[in-house]
Amino acid sequence: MGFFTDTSICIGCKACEVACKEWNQVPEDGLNFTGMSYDNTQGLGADTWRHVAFIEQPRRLGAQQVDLHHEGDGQFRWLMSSDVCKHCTQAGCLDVCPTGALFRTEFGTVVVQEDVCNGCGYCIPACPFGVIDQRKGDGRAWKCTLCYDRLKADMEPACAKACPTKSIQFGPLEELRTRAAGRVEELHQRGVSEARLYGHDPDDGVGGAGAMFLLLDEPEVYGLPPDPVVSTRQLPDMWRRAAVSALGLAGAVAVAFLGTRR
Amino acid sequence: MSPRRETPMVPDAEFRSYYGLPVINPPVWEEREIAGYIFLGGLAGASSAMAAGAALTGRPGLARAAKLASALAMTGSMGALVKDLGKPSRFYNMLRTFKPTSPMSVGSWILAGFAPAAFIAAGTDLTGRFPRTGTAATLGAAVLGPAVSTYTAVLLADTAVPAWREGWRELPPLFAGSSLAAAAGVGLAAAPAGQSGPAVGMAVIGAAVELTASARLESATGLAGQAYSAPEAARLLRAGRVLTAAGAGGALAARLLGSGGRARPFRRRSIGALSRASGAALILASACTRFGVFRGGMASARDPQYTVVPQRARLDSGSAGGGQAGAGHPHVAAAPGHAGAVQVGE
Amino acid sequence: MAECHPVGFQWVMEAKQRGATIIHVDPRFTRTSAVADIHVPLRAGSDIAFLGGIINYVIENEKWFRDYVLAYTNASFILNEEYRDTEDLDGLFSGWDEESRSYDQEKWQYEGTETQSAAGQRKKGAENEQENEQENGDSGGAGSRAGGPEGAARSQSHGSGGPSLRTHRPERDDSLQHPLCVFQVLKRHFARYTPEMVERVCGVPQDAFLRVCETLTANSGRERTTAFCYAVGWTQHSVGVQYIRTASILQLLLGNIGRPGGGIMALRGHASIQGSTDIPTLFNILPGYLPMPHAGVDTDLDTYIEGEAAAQGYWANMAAYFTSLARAWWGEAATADNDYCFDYLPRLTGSHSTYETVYAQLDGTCKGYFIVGENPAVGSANARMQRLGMANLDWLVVRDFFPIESATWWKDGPEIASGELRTEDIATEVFFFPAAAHTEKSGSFTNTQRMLQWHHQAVEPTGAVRSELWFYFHLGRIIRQKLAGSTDPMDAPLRDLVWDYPTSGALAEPSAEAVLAEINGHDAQGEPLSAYTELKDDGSTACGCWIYCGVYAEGENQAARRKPGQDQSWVAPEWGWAWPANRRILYNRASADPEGKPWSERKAYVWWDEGAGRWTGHDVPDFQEDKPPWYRSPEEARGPDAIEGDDPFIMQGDGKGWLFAPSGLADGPLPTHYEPQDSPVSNPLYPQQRNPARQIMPSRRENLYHPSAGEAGAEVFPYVATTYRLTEHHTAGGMSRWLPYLSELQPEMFCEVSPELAREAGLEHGGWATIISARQAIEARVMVTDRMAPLAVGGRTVHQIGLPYHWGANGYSTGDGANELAHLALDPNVHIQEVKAFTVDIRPGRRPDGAARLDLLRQYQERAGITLETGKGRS
Amino acid sequence: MREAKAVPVWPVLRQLLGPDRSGRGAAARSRRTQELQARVVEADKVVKSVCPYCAVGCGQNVYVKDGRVIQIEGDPDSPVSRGRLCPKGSASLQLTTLPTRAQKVLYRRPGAADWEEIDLDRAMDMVADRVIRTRRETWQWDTEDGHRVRRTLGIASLGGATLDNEENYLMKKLYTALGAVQIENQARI
Repeated sequence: MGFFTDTSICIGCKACEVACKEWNQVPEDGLNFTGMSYDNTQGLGADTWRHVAFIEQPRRLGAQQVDLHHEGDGQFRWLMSSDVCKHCTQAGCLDVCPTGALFRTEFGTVVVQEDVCNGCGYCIPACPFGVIDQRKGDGRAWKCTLCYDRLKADMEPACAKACPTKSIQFGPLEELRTRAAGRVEELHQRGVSEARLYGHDPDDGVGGAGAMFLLLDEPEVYGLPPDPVVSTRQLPDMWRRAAVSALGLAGAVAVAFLGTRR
Repeated sequence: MSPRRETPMVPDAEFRSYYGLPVINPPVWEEREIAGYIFLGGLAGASSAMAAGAALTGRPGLARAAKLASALAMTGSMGALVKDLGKPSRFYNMLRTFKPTSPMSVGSWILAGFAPAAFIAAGTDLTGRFPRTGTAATLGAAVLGPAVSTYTAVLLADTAVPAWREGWRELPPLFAGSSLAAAAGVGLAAAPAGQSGPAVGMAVIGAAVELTASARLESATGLAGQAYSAPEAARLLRAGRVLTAAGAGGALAARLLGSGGRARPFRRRSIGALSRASGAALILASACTRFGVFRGGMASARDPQYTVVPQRARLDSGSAGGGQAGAGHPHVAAAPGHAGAVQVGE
Repeated sequence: MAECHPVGFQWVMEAKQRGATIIHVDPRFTRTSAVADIHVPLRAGSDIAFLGGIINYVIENEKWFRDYVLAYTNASFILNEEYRDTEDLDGLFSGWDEESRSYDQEKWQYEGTETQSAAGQRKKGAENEQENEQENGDSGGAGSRAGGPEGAARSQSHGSGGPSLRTHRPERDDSLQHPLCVFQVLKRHFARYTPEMVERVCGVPQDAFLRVCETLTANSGRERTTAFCYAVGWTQHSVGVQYIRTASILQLLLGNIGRPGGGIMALRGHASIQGSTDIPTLFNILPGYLPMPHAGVDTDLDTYIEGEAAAQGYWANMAAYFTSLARAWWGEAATADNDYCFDYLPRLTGSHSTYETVYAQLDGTCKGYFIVGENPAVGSANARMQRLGMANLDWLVVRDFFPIESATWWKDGPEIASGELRTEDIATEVFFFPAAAHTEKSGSFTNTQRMLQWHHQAVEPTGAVRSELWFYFHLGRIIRQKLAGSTDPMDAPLRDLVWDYPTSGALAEPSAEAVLAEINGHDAQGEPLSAYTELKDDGSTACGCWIYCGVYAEGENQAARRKPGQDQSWVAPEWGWAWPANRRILYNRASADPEGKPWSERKAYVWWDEGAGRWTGHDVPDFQEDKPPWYRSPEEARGPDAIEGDDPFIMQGDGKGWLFAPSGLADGPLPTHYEPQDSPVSNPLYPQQRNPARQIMPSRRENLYHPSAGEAGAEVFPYVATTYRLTEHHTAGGMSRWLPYLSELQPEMFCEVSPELAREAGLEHGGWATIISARQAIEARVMVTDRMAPLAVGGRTVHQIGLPYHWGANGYSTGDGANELAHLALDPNVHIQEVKAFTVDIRPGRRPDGAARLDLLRQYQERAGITLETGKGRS
Repeated sequence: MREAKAVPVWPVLRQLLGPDRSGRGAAARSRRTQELQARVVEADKVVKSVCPYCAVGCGQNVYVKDGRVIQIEGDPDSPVSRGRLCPKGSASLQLTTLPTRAQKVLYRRPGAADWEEIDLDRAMDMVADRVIRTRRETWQWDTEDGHRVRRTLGIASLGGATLDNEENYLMKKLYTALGAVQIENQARI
């Protein structure tokens, strides 16, 4: 199960952010006027499991008719997108967690067990999307659970339920992929040629994400990595390299001792 | 992207990002604890190997110094590790699962074997009791020691931190060399003069490997390597290189000077001092290198360009880590298989 | 709409996905614009010119829906030849009286008709107090009986009806050629609203304007309908009611009223703001839009009914509505012999609106004040004046969730900081009562679609938290107890009051259902009524609000009905209950053609079922169920019988949608573009700069107006400011600024400016700015954004500043309040303030604090040469 | 959950003995995770309600356990909102259950620098006295020119748009009986 976030119909209301916090009892994390358009949340973290990005661009959106009379052609668009944990098929955070606090649920999602996490912090840099983070004053790592408890009760995640325009959709990934592809097709026909999917491809660097997006610009514009690859994909090579190095170290010691006259 | 004109946050750059914010969340690790842990762990691991060598070749003084250093370093490193946990009281959860996919888990299990061995080896040596147990522990620690020294390279590389991740080939030899040199430093600094001979060899080999790997780390890792040029990292890495070279050179010089046989007492004392100073330099060098690597990684995590530019280049060259993006991106159709992912940053 | 009503906006997004075109006209590029197909920025305060331009386009290009307009509007009615238009009188209509600054609406009449009120009572009021239902978009032809006695606020009773006509049928010319027929007058009136003029007034380029015209007209007619939505910003102008009128005219011309997918939707901002108008906590009306009586006019029940009731349509039954209300309030004490306690009603002597009340506080007349779930120290225009008024009270009662600014101004208000007031000198006793939340009480909200929905109590309130129902019931009980022995006639209305609601539980909470049952009404046997048509004027029925009659039909709480939407038709008639009579679309008879057949299959809604001999369809027909389309009323017909079979607008005396309002509006029968009270632009349309009939308040230093364009000193306040809401907050913040989850999303007061204005004024993105009017200086963080665009208006550049108005000094997220800057120049019909367009200056940096803040204010006032008389002239 | 009892406590053993060899799935689950359930499942009742913010009138389900509201979310049955809520509506839980919500009656004496807490009953009595006093002091039977008005201009009220219809009804009824006319609410503003 997972999310499809269609940013072309996101109105940036942030209902997802609040609904998430209310359900999961995530702490408020500071009053900061950032000047980043209407985004005063800034990014995902331990206390932000849904984050709505706001991007102001002097560009045209599809066939939208806008003339804001600025110098230049007056074209303008305001992109909004609700970001969330990707619940990767190959999840870096899950792979590197030494305690088993992170685990893959029966729904295919990736969840931190707050009663297990010892706050080692390894999952944080292991996430190529910058999702999981450490909660200050608590020390443990927190992130979106895709409302694991709600899924158990056959309820949809709080954010998807609240979303007024159904920009956030929840369902079986296969179904969402089909819907997402259809939506891109539709937008292309309507002249929104910049519509593209992100995180939908099971062959991508994280084996496909449990949260896919329809974006209207390059992923990095939204703060998403353009081509994320789970770090553990290279782990066997890394281990080999480390083993060779360790053997080298042992060998060097041996050589040093054997080669040294008393 | 940012609203144009008015926002000073995003300068006109050749890459795009979200208000210049990092894409990944930078590690929350404290530098002193984690870089210190890696340094001390490396030192402990290589020292245990040296201890076994010394024990097997009848250099009790060197062996004792190495064992003690290993045990002390292990104490420090474990302390640092526990201290850095967000929930230290749950340290025991490190052995809750065994996960080959997690370098930290693998490391924990290695440490679970290594640390007792190192402590027993040092304890039996000091007390002179249970010598056979001591020998077994010494050998056991020696077997695990090199892994303790190098697994931390994987620990760092197996993240999304560009400078570490892209340095996955260089970091293990770097850490191995650096550990080797540090342990050699212990031998040079703390062992009786007559027994420290092998340490010189270790110092020279270690230094050579470390210097080579360090150079490659910055040059062969593409844009990510530039993060190591960030002032806070570069200063330490440079110090590490200088100290490594000096330490190894000094040790070699002392060795060569001292090899003349009957030197006069003054000269002998000077050579001894040079040797000990070289040892100290090597230890310090190892610390500088690890802290420098740590800082380079942090710098690369904080600046989105290190994440975005290589990935974007990969996409644009059609060698994406997997099928990326979707309709509207012509290169998607040509997305190659997974293998491409390994060749990042070249 | 996406900003303020995100969940309602789901339907817009769904329509868009099905191919609908979304046009967003707004000074700012908002979240709504982001997903609209077309966004048109215009100058705040110029909407009548924009809409008027479309009306002109529709007429010039023959885009109007001829069959609909001819049959259902007053287009063919012929006006009295005394009528003169703004075209003839340089921006004034006939009937203008310079001395009283008001209109004699008799000069706007249909030929051959006379207005209803007795001539003897019709002095031209010194103040213009005609009322409309404010913020009203639900009912097409809002208006009231013409004229008014001196100083008396006329009712908004016909907010759901219209002024009535004595004469049965006005003269008409179905060829629409008569020079004085409404259509020709309309055409002439709007002829100067050309695309060029729209560009000059609104700053909207002609191609953008024409794109809107073409899209709109292409999507209106038999097969298609277009809806207008406005969040109530349209009402907050000195010509607010005329904004709505302009949209009404346009929608009538296009045939978009009374039809599915059409209409003018007022997207109101409070859970029960519609309910609090229907069952009003408003000075000028009684429940169901019955007018409050006026001193010296409504001397007894008969005069009152005769003066206010209509001869034709459903307002003709007003006596039944009033009598039933009186029986609900005073029970057995209300008898035919005592005019059903008509004399128990207090009388009005002019406007007693919230803004006049502030003046009454300042002059010491008003001594006690209840504030319940409202925060005037932040939310009302010229908020400083609100606080100064409160500081002059004997006692103040505030009921809210948190200690809002209106409760604590005496110790931490800006006037304490500036030294204007000293806490120890303020003699006001203040009571703060914690209020219950919707989860802690049962009751009904009436949403913006006129639908009542019941919310059930979930938990008991804790501590001293109580519902308003509890508070007012027990307050009334205690007062009645204390006065039980009184024989003073002034206490008779209290002694006789029916005040016996059952209570339950440890807290003795009164039964909200019992109150709803009283609102619904019952017959002589105590049986619940099921429709307002059952109400009698003989005292045999009691009903607390006639338009809500039926909400408790058969003793069932209809507002609590919750048949899932997915289990019923798309109209969902079995969810909640909409007044009147559970109709979801008003005037839906207009969805069928004069013969009773749907205009098109696509747009079928209600229709005449020939076989069954009755109206039927998806909704409850808003028409007498068995009145056939061909019904013609006899000459002597009165009341509903006077409405003919093809008169869809059954609450109007003539059954027609009014393109031209022959009476009921204080400021003209047709909408006219006038500049806002404070404006940097000279009115390009007429020499008349501002709405001549706008309500100007008596002179006070706290409420100075700015010089207008062309007057000396106008350049001191060169920028247009407009206030608005953000998605993340709620009005004056009492329900949002205290919540961490909402506060963190918009943590500080900010102002939105264009990069061009930022350059001109030296503002730095993320820095601070001070915004100054003659009323107050406030500070805000600066958001420099392309979403704000400078406009080219009449050869000059007009910069606009966006100001969210949620903040105040208390709460979790704090900041200065935008409404501090606003003045009190009100719409003359509904007394609503003009906060959507006024002028300010802006400069970089934080505002000074303490006395220096007042000094800054004085400097500006002096520089602009402002006196007590500035801005008060007719023009 | 019954199965959980059969498996070893130490996840490493679960890894060795069970299908989840890598320790990334079932083997890693804690007991708490096994037993975790959505808090609404344990609710004693679900109360039908309506969002208190704007006038769209979105349906809400209020979940109650042990006499406390534990969750508020959209009512999917509502043809108005179809279960959806905006950020404000979604914050209804915080609005109604925030610990900082006022719980006590506060009273400020004339000239006093701060509040004092007073008893609810006493406050009601005091307010009633003030209403009666001010009404007497400011009562008007007639205007100066002799028109009957039967009213007081000494007492005003503001508010109602956030309240229930029933509350507005009692307010208007009581105020009118008291002879107060300056009764207003947000609809004017």
